[in-house]
Amino acid sequence: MPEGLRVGYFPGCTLKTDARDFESSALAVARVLGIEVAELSRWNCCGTVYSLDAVNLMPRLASVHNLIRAEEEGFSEIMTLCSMCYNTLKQTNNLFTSKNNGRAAINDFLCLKPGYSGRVKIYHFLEFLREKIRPEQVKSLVVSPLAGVAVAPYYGCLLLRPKEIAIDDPEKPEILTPILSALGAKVIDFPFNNECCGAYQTAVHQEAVARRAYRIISSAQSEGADMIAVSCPLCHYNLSALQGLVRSTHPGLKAMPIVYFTELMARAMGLDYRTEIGVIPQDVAAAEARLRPSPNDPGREALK
Amino acid sequence: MTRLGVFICHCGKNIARTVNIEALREKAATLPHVVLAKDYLYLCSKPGQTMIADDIREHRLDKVLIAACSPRLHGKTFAQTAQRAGLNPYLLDMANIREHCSWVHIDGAEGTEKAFSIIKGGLGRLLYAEPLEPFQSPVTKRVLVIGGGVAGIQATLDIANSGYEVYLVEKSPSLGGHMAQLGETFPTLDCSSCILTPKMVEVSQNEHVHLLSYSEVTRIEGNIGQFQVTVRLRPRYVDETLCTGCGDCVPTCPVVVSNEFDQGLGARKAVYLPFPQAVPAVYTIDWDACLNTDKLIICENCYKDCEAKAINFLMEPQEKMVEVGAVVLATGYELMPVARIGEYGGDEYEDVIDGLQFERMLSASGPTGGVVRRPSDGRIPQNVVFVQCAGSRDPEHGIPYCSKVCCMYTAKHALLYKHAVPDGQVYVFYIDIRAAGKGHEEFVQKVMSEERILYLRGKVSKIFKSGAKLVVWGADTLSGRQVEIEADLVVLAMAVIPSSGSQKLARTLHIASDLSGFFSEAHPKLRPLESNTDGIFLAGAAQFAKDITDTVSQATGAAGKALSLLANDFIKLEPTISEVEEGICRGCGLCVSICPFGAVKMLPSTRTGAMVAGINPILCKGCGLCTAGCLSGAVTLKGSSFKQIFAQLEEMV
Amino acid sequence: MKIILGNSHPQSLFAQRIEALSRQKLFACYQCGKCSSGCPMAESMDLLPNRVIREAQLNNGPVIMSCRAVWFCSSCFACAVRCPKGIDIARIMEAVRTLQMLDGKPITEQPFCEDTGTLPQIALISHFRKFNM
Amino acid sequence: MPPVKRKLFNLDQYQVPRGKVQIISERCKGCSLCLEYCPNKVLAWSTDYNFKGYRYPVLEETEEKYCISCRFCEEVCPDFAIYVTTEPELTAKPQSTQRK
Repeated sequence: MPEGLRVGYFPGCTLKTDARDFESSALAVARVLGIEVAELSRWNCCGTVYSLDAVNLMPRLASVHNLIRAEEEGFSEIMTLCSMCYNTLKQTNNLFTSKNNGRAAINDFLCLKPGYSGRVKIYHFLEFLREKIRPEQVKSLVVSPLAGVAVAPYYGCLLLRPKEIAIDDPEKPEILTPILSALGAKVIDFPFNNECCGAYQTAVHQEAVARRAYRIISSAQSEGADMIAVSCPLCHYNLSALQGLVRSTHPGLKAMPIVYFTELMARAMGLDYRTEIGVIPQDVAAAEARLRPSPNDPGREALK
Repeated sequence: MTRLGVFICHCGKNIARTVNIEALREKAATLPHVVLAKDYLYLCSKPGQTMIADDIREHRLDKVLIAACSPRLHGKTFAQTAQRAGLNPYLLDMANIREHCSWVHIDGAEGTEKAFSIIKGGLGRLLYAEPLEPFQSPVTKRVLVIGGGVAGIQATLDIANSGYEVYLVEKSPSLGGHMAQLGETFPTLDCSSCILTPKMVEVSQNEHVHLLSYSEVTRIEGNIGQFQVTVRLRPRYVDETLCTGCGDCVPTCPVVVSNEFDQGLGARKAVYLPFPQAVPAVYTIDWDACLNTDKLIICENCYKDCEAKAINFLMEPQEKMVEVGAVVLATGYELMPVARIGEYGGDEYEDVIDGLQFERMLSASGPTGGVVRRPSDGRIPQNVVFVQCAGSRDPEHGIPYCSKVCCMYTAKHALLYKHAVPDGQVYVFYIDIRAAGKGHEEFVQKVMSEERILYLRGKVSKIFKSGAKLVVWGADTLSGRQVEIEADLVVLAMAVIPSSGSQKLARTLHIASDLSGFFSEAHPKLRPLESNTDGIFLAGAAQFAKDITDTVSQATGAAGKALSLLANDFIKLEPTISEVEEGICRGCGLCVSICPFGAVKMLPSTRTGAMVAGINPILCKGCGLCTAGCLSGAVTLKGSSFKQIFAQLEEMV
Repeated sequence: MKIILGNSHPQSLFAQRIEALSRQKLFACYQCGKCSSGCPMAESMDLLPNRVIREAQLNNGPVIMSCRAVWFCSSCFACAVRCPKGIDIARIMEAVRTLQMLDGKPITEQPFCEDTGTLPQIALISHFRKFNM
Repeated sequence: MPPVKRKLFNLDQYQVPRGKVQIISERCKGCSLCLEYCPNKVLAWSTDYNFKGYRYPVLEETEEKYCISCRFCEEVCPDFAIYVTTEPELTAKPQSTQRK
């Protein structure tokens, strides 16, 4: 187990509420992998969605505040779990590392001297795992392999686009494959794994988002997936909570469990991570139903 | 006492706009040795040249400086003017006050000052210039053609039929190139192999042609008129002189692999003829596929079955030296691999194929016998989507240029598919239709209207598999709608890129290629058939993507260029090459290792017998590396001596 | 609707403003339509993304200022990563949204979905960000 | 050449020779040359022993692994313990082979 693997952690709003299972499972997994995850002592909203307005720098200030705090607390690397936080912080950080006059303007506005350096490296947990942890390490910790479970990793947009911040090939992402394989799962590649779920349109255009959810879920199903693994609380919500709405137009849609990839890791490693506020309990239940042991499969037995 | 003349060109407004010509002329007239300073609107014009020639005679000028454009543009023009006036052309020099000065300056005062210092430098250099005489070099009356596609074949035949010897070097086992793979050609629907194979046979039967197939050029030395070429003949493990082409070796060969000629859609044995009409009609053993290795002969089935005893497992690569006077480069193109486009499946989907693969299916001699089938299940596809500009016109991910032939061959593909499967549906995604050749627009229009083919104006964003079908996401920008098509087969008109060995060849031949990897022509308008190395000519898609018509035209043109060179017994070569002063050379040999052209050799001195450097004037290109490298200062580059260069620098600063 | 070109004043105000706000080269677009082909929200849009750019090139203010498509863009950047000319279309969408807001037009006529209470914070926060708050 | 691992359209038009390996087990001294050099790896060790006390080669053919009648085993066997008969009616449907 690697010594002294320490990383700053920026949780973001949803990880402390609706996505607490994501956080607790990730923290549990990090602990057994020997990663010291140190939450920033103060943090605020990441500032999502990254503003695309080239002129108005205001919407970036929330992100900058977090980056400054990370630097002040002595973190050279910070990690997020939420894809949106990753995307927003990383794009903001790029303002400071690329040749861009935004850097001076922001530092001036915040009366910062010498100003934020741009030197904090922003990781998504997946990227962190790929760079610092070998799949064999994950495999060695698995006590209940997900044998026979077909998991479709879903990446969505924010980890893959725009290309300056992509953690993987935007057209053929496979960063989750080695992890899920190490857990013993069958990894399902499906063409919608990099398609947008509709993101925040869920607040106003739920029908449109439900159409997206239907196509994504049905594509994964037709490729034989038992469940979809996600890395973003918003994707999780859109793909799971909108299944009811999807069924109003596509009554035949079979229930598809949506789980965070860290939940699968924690389960396979036999870690107890469940929080009191279980998110979308019906979904977890459905996922567990999928994992119900068959008489002749000891791997499944252990997953109970 | 030297009598210098300075002539300053206005170049219309090109120079005069930022350089005060009048002031410049007045200042130049005061410089030492200058007996005449004149200006003129266009010195390169006939009256301008006449004026210079008259002045040289009238004022008995010894040396002349032309302050005008780059010598790359008009160096030759004014050298001829000097010659006409009886002045050694190397005593006339040019000071570039256009590209180096007026074009890059906005401020008039600055421009004029800089122009003056350029003229001063030029005069300083000219002061030490010495008359030089071009030397004659004999022309070897043979031509090397590299590449055995239709361009190389055409150039070879044109030259050979004029009575000159041609060495034709082809990398693959057979002549024919991509044209041999095609089914029918646009816009006339001529059968491609029917019109090509007679030419291939003609090449093999022409007594002036030496066909070196399965071979590569590995080294080239020399200069225009005298190139020494090294060709590496790969062992085909079948003796070309003995093989009768009977094919008895094939049935018992136990190894089956995919055939490159069928673009990976068809099979062949390890011992093979790429296609039945191959020239030369001799078999080749693919040593990578054969069970035998250099150390171990495991299988002798073909050897045993060959009655002509042509099989020789011990064959080794051979090197052949060839001396030629000119080279025609016709190395052709290939298609960008589908793997480069991730959103189109990146070569993961069997039923997403490229244009050449579709050609092989359409070809009667292809792996499907001319029937269009899905590679995945062999069924005849009912919905076929063609995607144009796959990789082309995409500076972000692919290549920035238009591949030029895709609009036409896609229309042809659509037509031929409809002829084969009348009830099938065809959809063509395009951005613009570029059908600018003779009969091309009419062809596309005819295909659209008579075959009732739906052309959709939009670029496809994503292709993915859904069950046995392929889903194509496109748009029809004309109606402003997204389009989704469930297709059985998708044909990508992949970008045309230079053939894979062309960069290596460019380095071997010391010629330039452009950003996309195509060989650079000497001038885009006026010398499109010549490389920037004299005596090396370009033909076909090696220079840029082009169709068969243009390729054949260019090949004939390149052959004409080569022939006009061969019409001379001798050519004049520039005397601006290096020269060793034997008395100073201490024989260290550093220059031998520096010279990139192998022009320097250590030879015994004619006077003392000690080993000193000697320059081969044919090989020397006058680059000056040896002069800069020589520790004793024994090497001089004629026309750019140290005296001249230092004088120029001193005058300028 | 006929577009009168040549005497509009100022000549290309909208195009210039969109270019300034997005820092994208509007006239690099050759209208291949690849952005529209792969847009996940295009089904809900009144104008396809390539058409938004086209109208901007045409300096067609009224169409741009009343276009609702930009509010369906969820900034997934599928267009930007695939654009052959390297144009970040999502930024152009944002610029048009900003222009509409600056113009004081009712920003969005759609109400929030009924059960906002169950939405995760991130959905609300990121949605608000569209208004550049 | 495109790297797709496609099925080859005209594969069924090709045939490769198929041999029948004959092993005289009692002559074998287990030198393993035939196993080592068989290009299609159709030979395996026996589980029992011949009367000299050696394991000897046995045939282990599958759909993809079959004797291609190269007869190299015949050549390398120092004890004349193995030979191949080629039967004209025995031809195999070829698999497209990986390159070495």
